Amino acid sequence: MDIATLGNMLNTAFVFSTALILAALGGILSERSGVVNIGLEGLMTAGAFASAVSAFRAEEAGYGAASPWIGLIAGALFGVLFALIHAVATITFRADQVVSGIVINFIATGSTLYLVKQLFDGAGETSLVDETFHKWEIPGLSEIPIIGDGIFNAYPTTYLAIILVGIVFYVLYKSTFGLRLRAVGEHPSAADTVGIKVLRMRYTAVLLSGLLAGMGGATIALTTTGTFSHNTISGQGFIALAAVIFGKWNPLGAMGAAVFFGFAQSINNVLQLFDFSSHIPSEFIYMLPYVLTILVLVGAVGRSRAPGALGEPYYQGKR
Amino acid sequence: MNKLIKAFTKDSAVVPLIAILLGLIVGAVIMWLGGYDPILAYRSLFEKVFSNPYDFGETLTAITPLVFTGLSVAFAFRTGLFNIGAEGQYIMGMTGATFVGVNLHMPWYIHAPMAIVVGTLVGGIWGMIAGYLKAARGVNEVITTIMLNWIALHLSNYVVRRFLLEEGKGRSYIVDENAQVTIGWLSRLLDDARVHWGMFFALLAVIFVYAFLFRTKQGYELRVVGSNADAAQYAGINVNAGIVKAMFISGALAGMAGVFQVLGVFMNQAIAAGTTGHGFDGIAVALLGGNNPIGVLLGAILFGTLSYGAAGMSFGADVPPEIIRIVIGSVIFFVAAPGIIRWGMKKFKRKPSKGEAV
Amino acid sequence: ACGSKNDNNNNGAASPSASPTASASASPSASADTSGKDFKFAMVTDVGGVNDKSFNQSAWEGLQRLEKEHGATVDYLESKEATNYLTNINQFVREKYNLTWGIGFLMGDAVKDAATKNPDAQLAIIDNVVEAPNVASITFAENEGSFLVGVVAGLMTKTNKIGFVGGIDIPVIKRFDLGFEAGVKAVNPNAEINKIYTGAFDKADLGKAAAASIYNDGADIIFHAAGGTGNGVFNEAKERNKSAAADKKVWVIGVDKDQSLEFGDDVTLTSMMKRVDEAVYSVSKQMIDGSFPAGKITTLGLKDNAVGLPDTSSKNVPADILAKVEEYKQKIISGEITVPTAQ
Amino acid sequence: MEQARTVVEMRNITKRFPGIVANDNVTFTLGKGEIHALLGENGAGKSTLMNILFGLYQPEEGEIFVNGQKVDIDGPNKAIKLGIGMVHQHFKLVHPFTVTENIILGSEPKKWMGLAIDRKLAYEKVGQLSKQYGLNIDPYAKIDDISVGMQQRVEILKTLYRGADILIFDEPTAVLTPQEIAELLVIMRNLVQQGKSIILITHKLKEIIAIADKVTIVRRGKVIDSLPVAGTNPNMLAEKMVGREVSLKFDKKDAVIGDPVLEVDRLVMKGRGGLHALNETSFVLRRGEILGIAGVEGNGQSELIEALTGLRSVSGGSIKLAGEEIAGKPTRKISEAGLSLIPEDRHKHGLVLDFPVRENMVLETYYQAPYTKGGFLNFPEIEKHAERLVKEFDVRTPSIMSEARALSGGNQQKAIIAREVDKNPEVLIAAQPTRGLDVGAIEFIHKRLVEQRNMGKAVLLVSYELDEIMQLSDRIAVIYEGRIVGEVKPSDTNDQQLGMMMTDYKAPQGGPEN
Ligand SMILES: Nc1ncnc2c1ncn2[C@@H]1O[C@H](COP(=O)(O)OP(=O)(O)OP(=O)(O)O)[C@@H](O)[C@H]1O
Ligand SMILES: Nc1ncnc2c1ncn2[C@@H]1O[C@H](COP(=O)(O)OP(=O)(O)OP(=O)(O)O)[C@@H](O)[C@H]1O
Ligand SMILES: [Mg+2]
Ligand SMILES: [Mg+2]
Repeated sequence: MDIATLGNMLNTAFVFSTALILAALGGILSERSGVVNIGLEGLMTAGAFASAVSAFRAEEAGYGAASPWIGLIAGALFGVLFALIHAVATITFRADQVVSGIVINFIATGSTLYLVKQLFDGAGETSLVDETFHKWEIPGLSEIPIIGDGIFNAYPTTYLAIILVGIVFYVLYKSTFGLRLRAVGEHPSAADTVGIKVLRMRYTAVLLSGLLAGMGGATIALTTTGTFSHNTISGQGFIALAAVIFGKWNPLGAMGAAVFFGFAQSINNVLQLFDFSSHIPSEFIYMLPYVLTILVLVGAVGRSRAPGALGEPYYQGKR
Repeated sequence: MNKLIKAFTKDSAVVPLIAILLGLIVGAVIMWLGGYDPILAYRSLFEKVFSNPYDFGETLTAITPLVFTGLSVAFAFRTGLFNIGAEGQYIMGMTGATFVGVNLHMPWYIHAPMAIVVGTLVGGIWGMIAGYLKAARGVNEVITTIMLNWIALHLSNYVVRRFLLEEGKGRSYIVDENAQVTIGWLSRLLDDARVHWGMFFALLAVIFVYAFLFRTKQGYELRVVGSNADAAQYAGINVNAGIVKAMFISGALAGMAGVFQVLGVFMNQAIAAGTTGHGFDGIAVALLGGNNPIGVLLGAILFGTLSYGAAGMSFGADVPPEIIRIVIGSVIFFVAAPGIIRWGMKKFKRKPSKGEAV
Repeated sequence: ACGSKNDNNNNGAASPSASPTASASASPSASADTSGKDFKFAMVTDVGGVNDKSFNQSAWEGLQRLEKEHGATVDYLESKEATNYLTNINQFVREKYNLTWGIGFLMGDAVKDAATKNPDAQLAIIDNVVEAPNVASITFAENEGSFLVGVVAGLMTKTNKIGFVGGIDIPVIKRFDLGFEAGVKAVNPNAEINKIYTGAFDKADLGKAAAASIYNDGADIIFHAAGGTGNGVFNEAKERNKSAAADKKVWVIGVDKDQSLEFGDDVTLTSMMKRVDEAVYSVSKQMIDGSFPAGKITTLGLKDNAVGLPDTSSKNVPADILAKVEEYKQKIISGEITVPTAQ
Repeated sequence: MEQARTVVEMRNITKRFPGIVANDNVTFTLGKGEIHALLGENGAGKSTLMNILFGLYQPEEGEIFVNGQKVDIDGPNKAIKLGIGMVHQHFKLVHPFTVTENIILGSEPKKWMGLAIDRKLAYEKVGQLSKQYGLNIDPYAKIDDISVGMQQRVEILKTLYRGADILIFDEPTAVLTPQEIAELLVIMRNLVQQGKSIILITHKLKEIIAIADKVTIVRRGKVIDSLPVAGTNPNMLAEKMVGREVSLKFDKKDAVIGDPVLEVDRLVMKGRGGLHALNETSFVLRRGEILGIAGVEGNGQSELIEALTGLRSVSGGSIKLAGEEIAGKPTRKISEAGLSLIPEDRHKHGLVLDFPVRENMVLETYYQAPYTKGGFLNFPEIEKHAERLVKEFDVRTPSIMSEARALSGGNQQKAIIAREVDKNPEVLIAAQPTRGLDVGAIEFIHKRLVEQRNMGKAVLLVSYELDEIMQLSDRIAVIYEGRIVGEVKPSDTNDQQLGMMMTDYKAPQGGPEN
C-alpha cells in the first residue's frame, strides 16, 4: 500500500463519514441536553428528502450551482421540523424519549416516501439532481502528502462538517450556552435552581440536532446518490448514534468514531483490489468495518459515561 | 367480569384506544390532503385482512414474527438493556434453523424440534455476545447490537452460500419436509395460507415471558438488575451474569422469529441484500405494548394487521402503502405521550362544566 | 424509455427460442387498439419497488405500453418484504387476472408456489426458471450483452485498467461479471480488471466508495451491475470528470437500461441494456394473441435483441469500435464464440 | 442581636399535592439577621414551604412579602433577584463540573462580547469569595472528587455568588461530620454577622438550641408554634413536633458480651491513586455488643463495608464470620453466612424504587423457601412476609403493593431495616441508619438496633454522627485513613477526644480494649 492509496482511503473515509459526523453532532447536542435521540435515522431521512427535492426544484428554476446549497438548507430545516415533533413529545409531554425517537423514524420514512410519490407522479424516487456538490481542492494544502489527498480535496460539506465539529466543541465547552446545556443534561433541577430555563434549553438542543442530522442526510443526497428514495438512508442514523456513544458524547470523539468507520469501509474496498482477497470470502470483507468497530471498543475504550439525566423527562415539581 | 369492565374503562385502557383512533385519523387527514379517499382506503385495508380466509391466515403469519421480536426487545428493556439487535438475532436464528433443516435428515419428531432448538440457541448466542461484551468489557449494547446486525447479515449470507446453496437459485436448498412446521389442515382450511406452528409458539412465548419475568425467581433477578443494578449487586445478585442471561433470552426470542419464518413460511433462506426490518419493527411493537408481554401481543396484532392490510389499501384505493407507517408511527406517538391525550381529554371534559357555570 | 428500437425488438423478443407458436405472434400490433380490453395483467415487484430505475420499472413500462396500445387493464403491487411475494401474487390470482408477473430472480419460489396451488392461473417470471405448466419463464443472456460492453471497455481504456462493481455475488450478477471479463480479454488480453462486490443493491454510498477505490487505482472505465448501488458509481465518475483534466476522464458503463438518459452521456460510455420491458410486453401480448408460452423457458439473448447496447452509444463509442462490437455480436449469435456464464 | 426588620413574610400559604395538603395555611416570618429554624417530622412540609419561597413550587393560596413588598415568586430566577438563595436538602450540583463551573452556572462572567466564558475571572472570583467567607474550597476541584462537606460549601457559595441576603438551608447537617457541622455553624454565624438572614431546616435539636434565634414547628402541614429558642429545651421541642412524649435518651441494659463473631484482621484494599483505602484494618466484634465505627467520612468506612459484604475484593488480610473465612466470597454467600447490611444510600443500594414494597421485602431472600418454590415465586408467602414486616416495623405505606418510591424517607429506611433484621443475621451492619430522619423515626430505629444486641446479635454501627455513636455503642473504634487507630468506651470518652482521634491519631489513654 503506497502513500497515495492511503490518502485516497482517507479521502473516501471522510466522504463516507461526513453525514455520520453531522448527524452525530446533532445526536451529541440533543443527548447532552438529556434527550435521547434514537430518531437520527429519521431526521437524516427527512433531510435527505427535502434536500433532494429542493435542489432539484432549484435547479429547474435555474439556480445552477446554488441549488445544492438551497438543498442543504432545506434539508436542515426539514430536519428541524421533524425534531420539533420529538421535542414536543418528549419535553412538553414527557413521552418516553426512545419511543418518540422510533416514532420519528417511522413517520419520517413513511411521510417522505409518501410525499415523493405525491410530488413526482407516483415515482418512488425523486428525479436526479444534476447540480450536486463538487469537491473543492484547497490550493497549497492539497499538496501535502496523504492528508492533502485525504482531507484537502473534499466536498464543501465535508469541510463544513469539520468546521462544525470545531464550533460544537467550542460551544459545548467554552460558551455559556454549552455550560448550561451540559448542566441541563447532567442535572436539570440544579440548572433550574440557578434560573436556567431547562425546557427551553432542551428545545433548542433537540431542534439543533434536527438541523444537523437533516444536514447530514442532505449531504448523502447531494454528494452520493443525487436522488432520494426509500433506501437513501439505510442505517446511517444508527451508525451515527453508535458514533455518539463511541465518541463518548464528545464532538471530537464522535468525529473520530465516524471517520474510523469510514476508514474501515474504505479498507474493505481497497482490500478487494488485492489479489489475495479472492481467497477471502467477500462476506468477511463486508463484515470488516463492523467487526473492527467492536474490536476497537473492546480494546481501547472503556465504559463511556452518558450524561447524567439522559432519558429523564424534567418535571419542575408537579402542579 | 366487573373487573374486566373496570380494566377497560380505566384510563390506561382508554388511552391506547384513543391513540389508535387518533393515529387512524392522522392517516386519514394525510390521505385526504393527498387527494385520496380515506374511507375507501381503510375499508380496503380491513377487507384485505378480514374478507377471506387466505388473507386472514396470512395476516396471522405476518403477526407471528412481530410477536417474537417484540417480546425480544421488551424483555431486554425490562432488564435494563436496549436491544437494537433483534434484527441480527433474527437472521442468525433463521440461519441456524436452515442449517439443521437442510443438512440433517431425521424423522420429523426429532428434526423439527431440533431445527427450532438450534435456531433459537444461535439467536440467543448472538444476543449473548452483546451481553457478554457489556458485562465483561463495559461496551454499550446499543453500539454492539447495531454492529452485530450487519455482521449477522453477512455471516449468514456466507453460511448460506458456503454450506447450503442450491446452485443457481441464490438461496439455500429447501429444508427437509420433516423440519417444516406448517399446519396442513389449517392451511387448507384457510385457502392455502402459510400458517404454521410458530403462531402457537408465539402465544407460548408471550406466556413464557410473562411468567418468567413476573413469576419466577430468575425473572425477578433480571428485573432487579434492570431496575437498579446497584441494589441488585448489594442484594448479592450477579449483575453481569444477569446481563448475559437477559441478552441470551432476548436473542433467543428474536431468533425464534427467524426460525419460524424459515421453517413455516419460506422453507429456505435467500442470500439477502439487506435486513428484513422485523427486528426494528420489534422495537416499535415492544413500545406499542408498553414492554408488557400481553401488550406486545396486542401491539403485534395491530402492527401486523395494519402492515398486511396496507397492500389491500394500495390495491383497492391506490393509496401508497407508506401511509401505514405514518399511521403506526402516530399510534405509537399517542401511546407514548399519553400526556397529549389526557390533556385533550381534560379540555374536552372541562368544556361542558364551563358552559354550566355561565 | 427509448422507443427507437421498438420494431426490432418486437420481432426479436416475440420469437422465443423453441416456440412452435411463432406464427401467431407474427401478426403485429399494428391496429386492434382494443384487442386487450378484456385482459387483466399484473405484476408483483420484489423489494426494490416499481420505481427502482431497474427491472421492476422496466417491467412496469412494458405493461403500461400494453395498456396504451391494446387497452388492457394493468396493475402492480410492491413487495415490502419477502413474505409479501406470495401474498401479492395471490391477490391477483384470486382477482382472476389473466396473467401475473413475478419480476425478478427472488420471486421464483413464490411464483412456483402460486402456480402449483392455482393450476388455472397463468403466471410468468423474469430472471428465473420455474418449472410448471402454467408459468412462462423468461431469462436473459446477460453474459452475452456484457461481453459486448466488455469489448467496448477493452478497446477504449487508456490506462489498461478497468473496473467492475457488482451488487451481491449471485448468479445473475456473476453472469454480467464473467461475460464482461470475457469481452475485455477477447480484445485486450493485457487489461487488468478490478472487481468489487459491494454486498448490496441499495447502498449508493458503498457504490461510490467502491468506484473511488477503483478509479484511484488507475482504472478509467467501470461497468456496474449493482442496481441502486450503481448510482454512487455514476456520482463518483461525474465528480471526477468535473475537476479532472480531459486526459483523466473516467467512464461508467450502465446497466439494464440506457443509463445515459438519466446520468448523461458525459459519464455514461454505454449501457448493457436488458429489455425487460420488451419481454414483459411481448409475452403478455402473446397471451392476448392466444400464444402464451406457458410451461416454456425463454432465454432472451443477443439474437433476440433483448440484451445489448443502446443506439445512443454512438455518441461516445467510435464507429470502428461499434463495428467491432457488431462483429462479436454476430460471432456470438452464430455460436462461433461461447460466452462463459454462471449458474 | 438586632431583630428589628422583617425580611420575609409568608402569609396563609396552602400547597396541595395529590392526596395531601403539604402546607396548610402556613404563616412564617423571618427577621433580618435572624437564624430561624424550621422543625418537623419527615413529610411535615418544611421543604415544600421553602421550595415555595424559592419559586420552585407555586402555592394554591397565600401571599409572600419580601422586604415589605408583596412579591410573586414565579421561579428561582425571581427568587435569586429578590436575594433569596437556597441550599437544598439534596444538593443541586453537577458532578462532572468543577466547583467554579457549578457556582457560576447561570450567571457566568463573559468575554469576547459574550461569546465565551471568562474562566480566569470566574476562578478568581470564586477563590476570592471563598476566602472572604472563610469557606476554604478549591475552585478547580471537580465535585466528584470533593467531600460532601465541601459540596455543601459549594452550595453556600453558589448563593453568595448570586448576592443572596436570605439563605435557606434545608437539612444542611444531615450529611456532615461533626467537624464539618461545627465549621458550618461558624460559617452561619459569620454570615449573619455580615447581614444575612438564615432559615435553617434541621432534625437535630441540639443544633437548633446551639445556633437558632427562633424556631417554628410544623406538624402535618400546619404550624404548631413559633417561638424564640431561648427558654426551650430539646425535649420540649421534640414533644411539640411529634405531638407526644419522646425519649431522646433511652436506657440501655448493660451489654452481655459473648464470643467474637466477626474478626477482621489486617485488611488491605487498594484505593484511588495508589493509596490504600484500607490499610491493615483490624478489629473484633462480639455477640451482644454494638461496636461503633467513628470517623470522618472518606477514611475507609465505605470500603470497609464493601469488603465485609463481598462487594469489593480485598488485596490482603482476613475476615472471619463465626470462624469461617469470608474474605473474597461472593456477596450472596456472605449474606447466607449471617451478615446483613443496612446500606448508607437507601435509594441507590437499599431499594428498587420502582418495585412494590412487597418485592423489596425479599430482595435478598427471594430465592429461598418459602418465597420460591420450584423456581417460581410464591406470592402468597411473599405477601404474608411483607404484611408482617410492615406491621411489625410500622412501615407506613398505603399498601404492600405501593412502589417503594412513594414512601417517605423514614419509611423507606424502616422497610430496609425490617428486611435486614428479619433475616436474623449474626452480624448486622448499619451504615448511617438514621441519616435525614426525624427524631421519632430515629428513636424507633435505635430501639431496634439495641434490641438486636440484647438478643445476643452483633451490631456494627458505622456513622458520621458522634451523638449516635456515643448513644448506641458499647465500644467505639475510630477509623482514620483506613486504619483503626483506637478503641474506647463511650463512658470513658467525650466528643472532643473522639474528634481528635478522628482527625489525627493521638493515642488515647484507654488503648485498645481488653
Ligand atoms: N412533588 C411532590 N409531589 C407530590 N407530593 C409531594 C411532592 N413533594 C412533597 N410532597 C408531599 O408533601 C409532603 C411534604 O413534603 P416535604 O418534602 O415538604 O416534607 P419535609 O417536611 O421536608 O420532610 P423531610 O423532613 O423528610 O424533609 C409529603 O407528604 C410529601 O409526600
Ligand atoms: N413526585 C412525587 N410524587 C409523590 N411524592 C413525592 C414526589 N416527590 C417527592 N415525593 C415525596 O416527598 C417526600 C419528601 O421528599 P424528599 O425528597 O424531601 O425526601 P424525604 O422524605 O425528605 O427523604 P430523604 O430526605 O431521606 O431523602 C417523600 O415522601 C417523597 O416520597
Ligand atoms: Mg425535606
Ligand atoms: Mg428528608
